[in-house]
Amino acid sequence: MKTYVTKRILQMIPLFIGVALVTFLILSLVGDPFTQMMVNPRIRPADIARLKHQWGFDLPIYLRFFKWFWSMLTGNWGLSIFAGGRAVTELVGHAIGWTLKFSLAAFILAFVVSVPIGIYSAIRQYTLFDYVFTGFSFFGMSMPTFWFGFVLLMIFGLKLHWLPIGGIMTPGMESAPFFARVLDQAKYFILPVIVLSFFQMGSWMRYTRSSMLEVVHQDYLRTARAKGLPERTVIVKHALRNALIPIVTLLGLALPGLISGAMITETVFAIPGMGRLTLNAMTSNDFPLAMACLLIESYLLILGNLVADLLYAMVDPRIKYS
Amino acid sequence: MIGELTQQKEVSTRVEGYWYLVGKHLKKHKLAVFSMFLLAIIVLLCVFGPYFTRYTMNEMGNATTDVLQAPSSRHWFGTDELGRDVFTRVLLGGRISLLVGFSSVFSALLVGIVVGAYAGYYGGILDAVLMRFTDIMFSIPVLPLLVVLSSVIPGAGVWKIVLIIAIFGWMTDARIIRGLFLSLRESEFTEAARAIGVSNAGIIWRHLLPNALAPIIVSATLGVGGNIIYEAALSYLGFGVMPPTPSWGNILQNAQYAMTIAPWLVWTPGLAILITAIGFNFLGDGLRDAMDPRLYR
Amino acid sequence: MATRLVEVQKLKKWFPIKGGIFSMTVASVRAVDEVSFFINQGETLSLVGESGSGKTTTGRTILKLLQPTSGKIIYKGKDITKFTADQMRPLRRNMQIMFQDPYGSLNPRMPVGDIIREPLDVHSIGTRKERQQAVATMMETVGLRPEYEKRYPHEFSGGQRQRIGVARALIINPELLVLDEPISALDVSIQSQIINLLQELQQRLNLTYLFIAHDLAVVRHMSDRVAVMYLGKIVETADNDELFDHPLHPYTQALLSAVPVPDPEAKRERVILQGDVPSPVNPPSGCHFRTRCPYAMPICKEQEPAMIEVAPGHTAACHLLTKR
Amino acid sequence: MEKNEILVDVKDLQTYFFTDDGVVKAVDGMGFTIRRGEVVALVGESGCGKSVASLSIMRLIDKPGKIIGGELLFEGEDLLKKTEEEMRKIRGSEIAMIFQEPMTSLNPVYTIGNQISEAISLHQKIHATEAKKRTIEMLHLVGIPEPERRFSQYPHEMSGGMRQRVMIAMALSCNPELLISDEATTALDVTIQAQILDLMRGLQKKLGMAILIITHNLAVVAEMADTINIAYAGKIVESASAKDIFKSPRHPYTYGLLQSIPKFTEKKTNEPLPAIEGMVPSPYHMPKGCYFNPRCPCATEKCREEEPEIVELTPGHLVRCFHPIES
Repeated sequence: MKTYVTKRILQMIPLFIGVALVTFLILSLVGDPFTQMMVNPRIRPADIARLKHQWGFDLPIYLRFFKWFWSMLTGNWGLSIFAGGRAVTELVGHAIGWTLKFSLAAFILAFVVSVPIGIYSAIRQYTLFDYVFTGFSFFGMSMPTFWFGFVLLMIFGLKLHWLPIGGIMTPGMESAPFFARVLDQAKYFILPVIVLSFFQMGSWMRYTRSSMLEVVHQDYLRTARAKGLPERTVIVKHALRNALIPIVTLLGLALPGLISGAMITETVFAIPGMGRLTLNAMTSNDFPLAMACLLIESYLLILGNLVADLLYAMVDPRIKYS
Repeated sequence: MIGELTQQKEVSTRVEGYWYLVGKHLKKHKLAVFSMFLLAIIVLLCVFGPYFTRYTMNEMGNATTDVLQAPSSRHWFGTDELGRDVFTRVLLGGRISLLVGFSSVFSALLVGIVVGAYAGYYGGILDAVLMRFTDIMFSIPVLPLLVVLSSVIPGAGVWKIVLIIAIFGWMTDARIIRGLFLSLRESEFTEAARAIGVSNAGIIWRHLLPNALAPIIVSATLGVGGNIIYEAALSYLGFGVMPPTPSWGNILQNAQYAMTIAPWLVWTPGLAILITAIGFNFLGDGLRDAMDPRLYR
Repeated sequence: MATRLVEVQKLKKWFPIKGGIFSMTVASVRAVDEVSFFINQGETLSLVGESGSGKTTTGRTILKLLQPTSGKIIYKGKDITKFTADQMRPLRRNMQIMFQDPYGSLNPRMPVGDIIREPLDVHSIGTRKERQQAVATMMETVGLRPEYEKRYPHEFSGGQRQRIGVARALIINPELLVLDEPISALDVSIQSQIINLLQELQQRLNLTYLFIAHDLAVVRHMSDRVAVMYLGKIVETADNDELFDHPLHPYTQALLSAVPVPDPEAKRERVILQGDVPSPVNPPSGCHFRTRCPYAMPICKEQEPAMIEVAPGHTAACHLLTKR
Repeated sequence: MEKNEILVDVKDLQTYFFTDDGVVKAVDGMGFTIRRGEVVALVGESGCGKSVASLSIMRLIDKPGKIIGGELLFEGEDLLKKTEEEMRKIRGSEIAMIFQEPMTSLNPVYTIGNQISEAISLHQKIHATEAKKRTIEMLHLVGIPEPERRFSQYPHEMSGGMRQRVMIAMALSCNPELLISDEATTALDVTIQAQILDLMRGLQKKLGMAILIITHNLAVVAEMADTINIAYAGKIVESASAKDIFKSPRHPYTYGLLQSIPKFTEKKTNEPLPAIEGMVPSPYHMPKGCYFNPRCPCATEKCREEEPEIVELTPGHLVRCFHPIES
């Protein structure tokens, strides 16, 4: 097991570097933000050259990459070019909290809803229950996230006035007592969490269902029945345990969807999270901030996959760690 | 069990080729058949519909009487803030959205097939290099980079969007095909082809690829729906197909500012995307069942 | 004097096992471990052994479908061990293989006519029309109706598929045919049909067979000579009747006695081997069979027994024979 | 408990599969008996319905299959009339079963100890430590070395032969009256097959349960069975003592099968084997009359029109044929 873990962790290193390199190259394609300023006649070329030098954009690209990568490793993530020169770490630190809060809520909601339903659908294949939730899951998978957001906003925000139409808290609530603040925030979170988890629910239900169906036809279930076990034991002990093995990988599979889903959901509901921060950094060509955002998201993805792999190895006794 | 029971085949009078059997099984999948009809209608409407509507794409109505009209018998889906007929625009936008959906899937598949087939068949260093590259591409969040690319690649046309979606869309196909080729290259019929003296290229394209077709087709079908949604999301963020060319995505983006006073602008293009995507998902699912290799040994 | 069609000298095929943090080769599966034998023109040599004995790997290595680790493969006096894929291609006309799995060995997306014709296409033999004619003739030869050439493999039964496999192998007139367990996946009543077909074709076309099997009754019926394999090594070789009537190696004896006989009144002395076949990754020292051998002696652990010719054409590798 | 008492009496069993392409009459009027302590074989080629028949006795037929008729008397009571709950108590305790694929028949995520003791504590209502003791005893009984260590191993850590021993230990752990062995040695190598057959013979003598052997291998049957039933296309075509079946087969199918197996005790000849022509009919298009008539060398007009009934030709020797071979 130790060898396996070490091996998987070592395998991540080239991946980390590769991702950084590719992201760096793609972002560099845009060109540096200062050259673009040249179209503005009020900025003097000398100032631009000074700025370029100050931010290191006058170096050849490979040197820039190494310099940047090294400073990133040493924890110096630099300053944002446009957000008033604030530290990238500060901006990211602020945004990531919101994103983690509400994507975690969405993840948990999607998980607890879809996995049991998927399993029950498989056991009751071709019943009304199965058909209804098959329909539901296709609906979820086919729903354009932002449109769903609009529709919910229109109904619950604009028409019924039950819920706020975006943002993260009612102005003035910052100093309210803890309980009131949580309640207030929950109101703001309901719609984005539903929107973000909706897509995941659909695909996870399908995934769980087919993973369970796969197991239901295995020989060892026939053996379990031949032993005279009650049907409940056959399903819960023998089938479920095996069906859950591939479901562990959902954890890794879910992350890309959550990250790109968060970007859109945050925009629709005006949440100042990572998605919006990334998007703003991209559109304003704020190189240090954009790089930091993208890398954090990539590394989260890679780590998520690692955790899923290790969990998989833990729950499946057949995996050998040689 | 049934497989064993019916192992004794009797050669029937009809040549039951693969596609004949797939069709036979697909017919039993009611939702898939329904989706096929639905999609056919949507495609036909989008392609030919605009020739029959009373309005052209950018025709603006009378500034006082035709702006932001709710759906009526004159304007089935209402009109927008410029007095344009939404029905006509949704049909025209459908052309673009479907075009983007199909062509981006097609281009991504081409890359995915080549990468996956060669990595899976040859294995070794080639496989290691290609798959590490695939891993890297997989680990980068797609949406922000799509945004970057759309500002880097010049032009504003539909093909740009297709290219962008394809650049980040081939990895899944590559992985699926690699996995298939890894197992197919060990099969006895591959070994038989090698024993006859068939070249590697012959084995890859003539023997293995036809056997990998089923998952490719399923993935492509599901992909069309997915990419239509992708295009819409890009458009929503302001990086998709640029107006005045309408697509379902940019019609929606345009509509959000009028959400409070003209909700019909939000409903129709969104429903168009939803219904089309559901159609492709159901069809893909039906195809997956109908092409299940376990059905045709 | 019969001419030697194929000769194999000290053939070795090891498959590396990767492992550890840096995926280095940590061990090897010794599938075939210094095997030597020959096949004469027109005869059937059977390679017998249980799963994991390396018989299938041997068959595929001879055809260069697998690259040997070391040793020599000599075909008609030519050393083909180091031949590249391009050099092998013309030779593929002379040596063909038929597989075990009637379901896996035919491309499910190809009509059977195309499957049978493909060898002719690959080697550019004849005109289009001639090839078509050859396919029809071949299908009739193996007992399939030529009208069925447009049909797909899934429309045929297991036995018919094996006939298709034979047709594909024989359409380019090979001299050597490797039969890799060609009948073990078939029903009893179909097995005899295929055995008869193979024997009839051998006589008619003067074919040489390397027959790989685990069913000893079929081996007795089919072969001229028999080689017994255990854990990557040949332990005994002899003429058919000689081997079955006077087995010398303890493994051969045990194997023969393990075979059930379709006669409820036959009362036989039985040697039931204990334990499982050891892993080919880490075979026992000395004689590979010693861990299950009822006659194991101290020397068996230390020294690998040499192959000795006990009688003309009858060789075996066992320390019991040297002591005698 | 009398030795000759009938334990299982299968009467006119019909198990059909309702597929999209039509009805497959997998078992179509099959009947045979098993006495206490007797080893009975059900022999036939693939598609003859032998496995379906055995699963029918366990009432483990999955959709789209269904037992639609007949009687399954076990100790005088019809299993088809039992509720699922009553049936569950019989499975694993009075009738146990082992399967062909030792690789896939054990649950990969539980230790073998867990899987065996599960059945014991379920049927015998004993404490876990007691069940563990009994499990280790059983592992020892089926010849697994170091049973204490093996108890906590997973199936993938064992060889095929060892797993089949585990299956046998599991099946016999509650002292069943009947053990059904569905092609249990088919996937094994000859020397391992010999071990398992030897083990089963020994355990049968020691424990005295009846065994129903389902197989296509006549040689295995010759070594094991007291009585042999030959099945063809869902029906029993011949039933007799092992000796009678091998010495004087009366049905042309049985005769053809016996003739077509090469014998390794005889010297090599260049004669072709006497093979049965043609193949088993498709379950969707059964021939009219006797199901064997298209392949039968002695078929007459009558065979093509009428279906023969099974008749007792000599005491204990039943044949379903209009023109049985003279003994």
